[in-house]
Amino acid sequence: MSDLDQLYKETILAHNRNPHNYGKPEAWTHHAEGVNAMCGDLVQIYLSIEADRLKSVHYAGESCAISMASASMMTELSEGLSVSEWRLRFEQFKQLMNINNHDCTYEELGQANTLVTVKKFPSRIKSATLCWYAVDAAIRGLPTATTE
Amino acid sequence: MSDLDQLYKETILAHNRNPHNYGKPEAWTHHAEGVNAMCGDLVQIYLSIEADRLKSVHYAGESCAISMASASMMTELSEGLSVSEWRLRFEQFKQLMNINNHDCTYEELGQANTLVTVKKFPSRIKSATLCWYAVDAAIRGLPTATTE
Amino acid sequence: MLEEQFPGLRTKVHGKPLVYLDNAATAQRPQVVLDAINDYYQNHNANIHRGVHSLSESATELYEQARVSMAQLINAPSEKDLIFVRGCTEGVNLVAQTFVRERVKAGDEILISHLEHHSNIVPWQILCEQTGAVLKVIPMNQEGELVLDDLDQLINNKTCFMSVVHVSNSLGTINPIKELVKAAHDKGVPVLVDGAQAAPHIKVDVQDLNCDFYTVSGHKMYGPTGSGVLYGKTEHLAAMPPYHGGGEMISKVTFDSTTYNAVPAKFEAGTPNIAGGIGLGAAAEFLLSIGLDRIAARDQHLKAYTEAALNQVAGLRIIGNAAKKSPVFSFVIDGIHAHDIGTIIDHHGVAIRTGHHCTMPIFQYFNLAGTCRASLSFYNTEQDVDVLIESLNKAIAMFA
Amino acid sequence: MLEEQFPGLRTKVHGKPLVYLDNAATAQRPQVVLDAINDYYQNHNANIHRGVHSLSESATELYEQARVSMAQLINAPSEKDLIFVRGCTEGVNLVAQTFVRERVKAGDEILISHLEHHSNIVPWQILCEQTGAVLKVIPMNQEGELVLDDLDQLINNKTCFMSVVHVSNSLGTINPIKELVKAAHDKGVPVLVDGAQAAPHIKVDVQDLNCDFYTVSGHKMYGPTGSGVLYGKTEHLAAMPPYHGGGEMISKVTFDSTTYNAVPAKFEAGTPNIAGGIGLGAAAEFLLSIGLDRIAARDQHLKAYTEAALNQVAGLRIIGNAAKKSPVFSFVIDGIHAHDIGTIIDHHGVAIRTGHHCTMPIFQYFNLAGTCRASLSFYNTEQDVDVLIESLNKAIAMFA
Ligand SMILES: Cc1ncc(COP(=O)(O)O)c(C=O)c1O
Ligand SMILES: Cc1ncc(COP(=O)(O)O)c(C=O)c1O
Repeated sequence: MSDLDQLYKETILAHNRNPHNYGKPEAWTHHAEGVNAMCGDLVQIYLSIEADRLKSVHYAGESCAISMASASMMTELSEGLSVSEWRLRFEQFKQLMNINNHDCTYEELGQANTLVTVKKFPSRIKSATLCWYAVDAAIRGLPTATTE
Repeated sequence: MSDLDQLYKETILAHNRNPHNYGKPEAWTHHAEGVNAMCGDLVQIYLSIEADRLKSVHYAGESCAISMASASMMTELSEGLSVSEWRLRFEQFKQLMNINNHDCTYEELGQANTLVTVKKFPSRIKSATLCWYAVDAAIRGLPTATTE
Repeated sequence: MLEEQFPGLRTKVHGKPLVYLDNAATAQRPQVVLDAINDYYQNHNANIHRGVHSLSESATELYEQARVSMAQLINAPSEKDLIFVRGCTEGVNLVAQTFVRERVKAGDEILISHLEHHSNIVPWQILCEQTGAVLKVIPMNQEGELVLDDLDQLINNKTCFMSVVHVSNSLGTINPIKELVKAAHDKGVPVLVDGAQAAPHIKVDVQDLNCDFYTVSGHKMYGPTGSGVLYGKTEHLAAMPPYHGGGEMISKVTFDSTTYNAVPAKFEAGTPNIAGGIGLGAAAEFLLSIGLDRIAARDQHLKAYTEAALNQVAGLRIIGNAAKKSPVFSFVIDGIHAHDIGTIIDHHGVAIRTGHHCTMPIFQYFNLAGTCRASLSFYNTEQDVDVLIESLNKAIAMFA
Repeated sequence: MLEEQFPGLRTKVHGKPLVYLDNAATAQRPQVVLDAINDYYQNHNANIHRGVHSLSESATELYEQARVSMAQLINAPSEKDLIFVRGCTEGVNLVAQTFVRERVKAGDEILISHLEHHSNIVPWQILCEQTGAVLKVIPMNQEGELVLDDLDQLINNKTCFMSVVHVSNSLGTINPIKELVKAAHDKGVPVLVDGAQAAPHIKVDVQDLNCDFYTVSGHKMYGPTGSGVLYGKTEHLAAMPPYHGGGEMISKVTFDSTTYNAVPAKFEAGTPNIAGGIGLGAAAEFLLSIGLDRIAARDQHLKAYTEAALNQVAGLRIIGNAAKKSPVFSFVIDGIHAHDIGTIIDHHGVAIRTGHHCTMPIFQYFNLAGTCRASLSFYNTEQDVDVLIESLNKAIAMFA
């Protein structure tokens, strides 16, 4: 498979076509916006946190396929986690996307591990991590996250 | 003679050693300062104008040999001229120093014609013309002249 | 062949020959520009305006000759009306912080247009915050053209200054600058024109436009990065306060008081980008030698060819269809985000830009996060356009 | 041999081999710097921070790698504390118009020294005029050293900011920056250091100096013209208002409000001098590879040799005899104006600078209109000094 085909693997394209937990929910407790100024990715994150647990995680906005797929996968694997469990996943995802770590994957990240191929496209790493940073900002009560 | 020897001809060196009309006079009717910011030449011009005639022309200041010699020659040939006669000399001197005029000289400029060699050193032309611009400024009642 | 003079075009990208369609971001430079830079560093390497030694004299001559060439390119009445700047951004900021800041009062209006690049928006927002002035905007329509119907109200007795773009970097729209300047002048309002995208495409004549200021980025007109000029009318430049303080812009300094130098030195504090200025002069000479008429003709040919080709692509929509436009195409494709298109076609050697192109308000108007933008130069070929189309079709197939 | 790496040194002047002793005005550049510039234009020619395409990515990487190299050169805690500027002049003006302008009130004092270059005087005079602040000056003595006896009064509760030169371009004096910074900080006064002449000669360690800001000109440290950096402490840069408005320094723009980007982008509006920045990185790597210790040792050797040689010339007087100085010699010769000396020795291939070297107040102190200045680099040789001395003697003979 060419690098390009790896980047736009079927899993990713499928999530992009049918994103999970997409759309602004009726109610939420936490919200943040994620902006990737350079390429124009913009992600809205809506969380319902109850008793320190992420009851629901939704996202909206217009983004590239990598960003959409990553957000779709992220919301799936985040739902139901406690905030501290989620933070651990975030750290693992950052490691997964760290250009200096070669091909490490984490069982807990499930399908999101397929995003490891993004590392071959350094300018796209921010597309994959944006939604995670936005959830982190929402949990902290910050209005926006950038991927800087 | 090398270009350099032509620039620092005996006439010029002599004027530099024994400048005529050098020093601040007791009295004057017009004064202006000439500044050549780049090289630090600074010339003070003192005129006594009576009935539209340059009765006396003095200069002071610290300048390079070209500037000193040019001022020394200029004061000599200016004294006694009417303002309009002086302006004519000024025009001639500007022509003499004009890099596009090849080797033209003007009888009326006398010894100052020796300064024609300065044209081979474009960065020094301003040294030669500074005192003339300062006299022009003094006549016009301006406090300073630059060679721009 | 003109394109052979551009060494940057011979690059390979992912093993494919580069198809460079990101000229509105920055152009490639012809060999003559690189030669001018190298010649300065190798044979005339000295500071300028400062030394009596020969090296410094010849460096100064080269630098000042570049000013003359740039004056000729934009038909300025004198090269002394040109200030060397880093680029358009510095040009706009300079005018905002000197000429305009001095004359603006709280409640005054600064008029820009909806087509502006951030560099002709943010400096005015900063100035408004500093002074209490108010930013006003000439609206645009669905074609990406300015709507001048209410110009008479927009330019009113509160209007202090107008700053407008000559050619839009996002949509290619060529604005009717002469008309805008006339309308502003009728009410006594001075005008700055952002010529970043005009200089590489159009014969710019600042005297004919009669604008008060005009600014140009060197790197977009085939010159070096970090170079550019700001043209200003003589009387404005003479009356304006200085911008940066430093060497060269003074004629006398004491701790008590300082006398400023004559224009343009007054605005050129410190050691400038000497190599950049000299290279810019070479770029101006290069453009003059080709002739802006020939470039404009080539532009129109490439524009027609590209427009027709893009319109053949399924699901592709061109944003911006001004009657007068330069060969710049913003477009979106159904179901594929611009960023993905950019990545995919880059793998086929095609360099375009994706995103908001530093003109977020334009895309807020169109309710888009961004577009793909293919911006062409005279050195681009029909074959370049064919490769673009092929690669777009591959992206579409991938997402189908 | 190091000097062989500098193509500019192979120039002939009036048929004579160039003896370049005007390094304090601008340095020659090593081939590696020219190669870095050409490599960018030939193989990575694109705008930075803006495109998804590969060319733009590799250009961005080169540019950001240069920031890392510069951070290493001056031992900044992070490359994000470095803002690319045109040179020291822009660095000083930027700090004056953002950090200081925001905090200064009428009656406050700005403290500089008598040894400053115009670029560290005039920006403060302009700021004083804008705000009603007052300029104060640390005095100097006959040796050209700062007199610190009254520092305790000079830094008082009105003092808002201090800006001092690290190494004097006219006299070579190396100032006790660490001590000055400590004295200022003891009274809560932030400090900017003008490092234009320090970077090419001295191991600069901004963390050890503990200064708040430090600025460097690329062209004086063997880098390209139009390049340089301003270092600032993280917390200052984060809190400061932006400087230029434009592209890249924003994260979101609407006509109603604009959000600024993170540091350093916040201060880097518009397309920067990309080739210049990349070349500057190469210059930093070059200096690091030689080692500043070796350069300092070479400096001291050349300084001793030159000083002894100049002292043999009849009627020559060196101005500035600081205990700690870099190899810069200002001098006058009885009965010959500096300008004449400059012209004459240029005919023997020797390039020095004459005049006030953009430090008029220093020469007002010495009651001189100007001096000759020979400023040496590590690539100069004893033979260069011998040619200087010979040519000076010829000038003296001519005027005898
Ligand atoms: C001590 C000092 N400070 C500041 C400057 C100004 O640097 P630039 O002209 O590169 O802006 C110079 C250069 O002449 C200098 O020598
Ligand atoms: C229309 C327009 N104006 C201004 C600018 C800013 O120019 P620079 O980045 O060279 O300062 C650009 C470049 O992106 C532009 O396209």
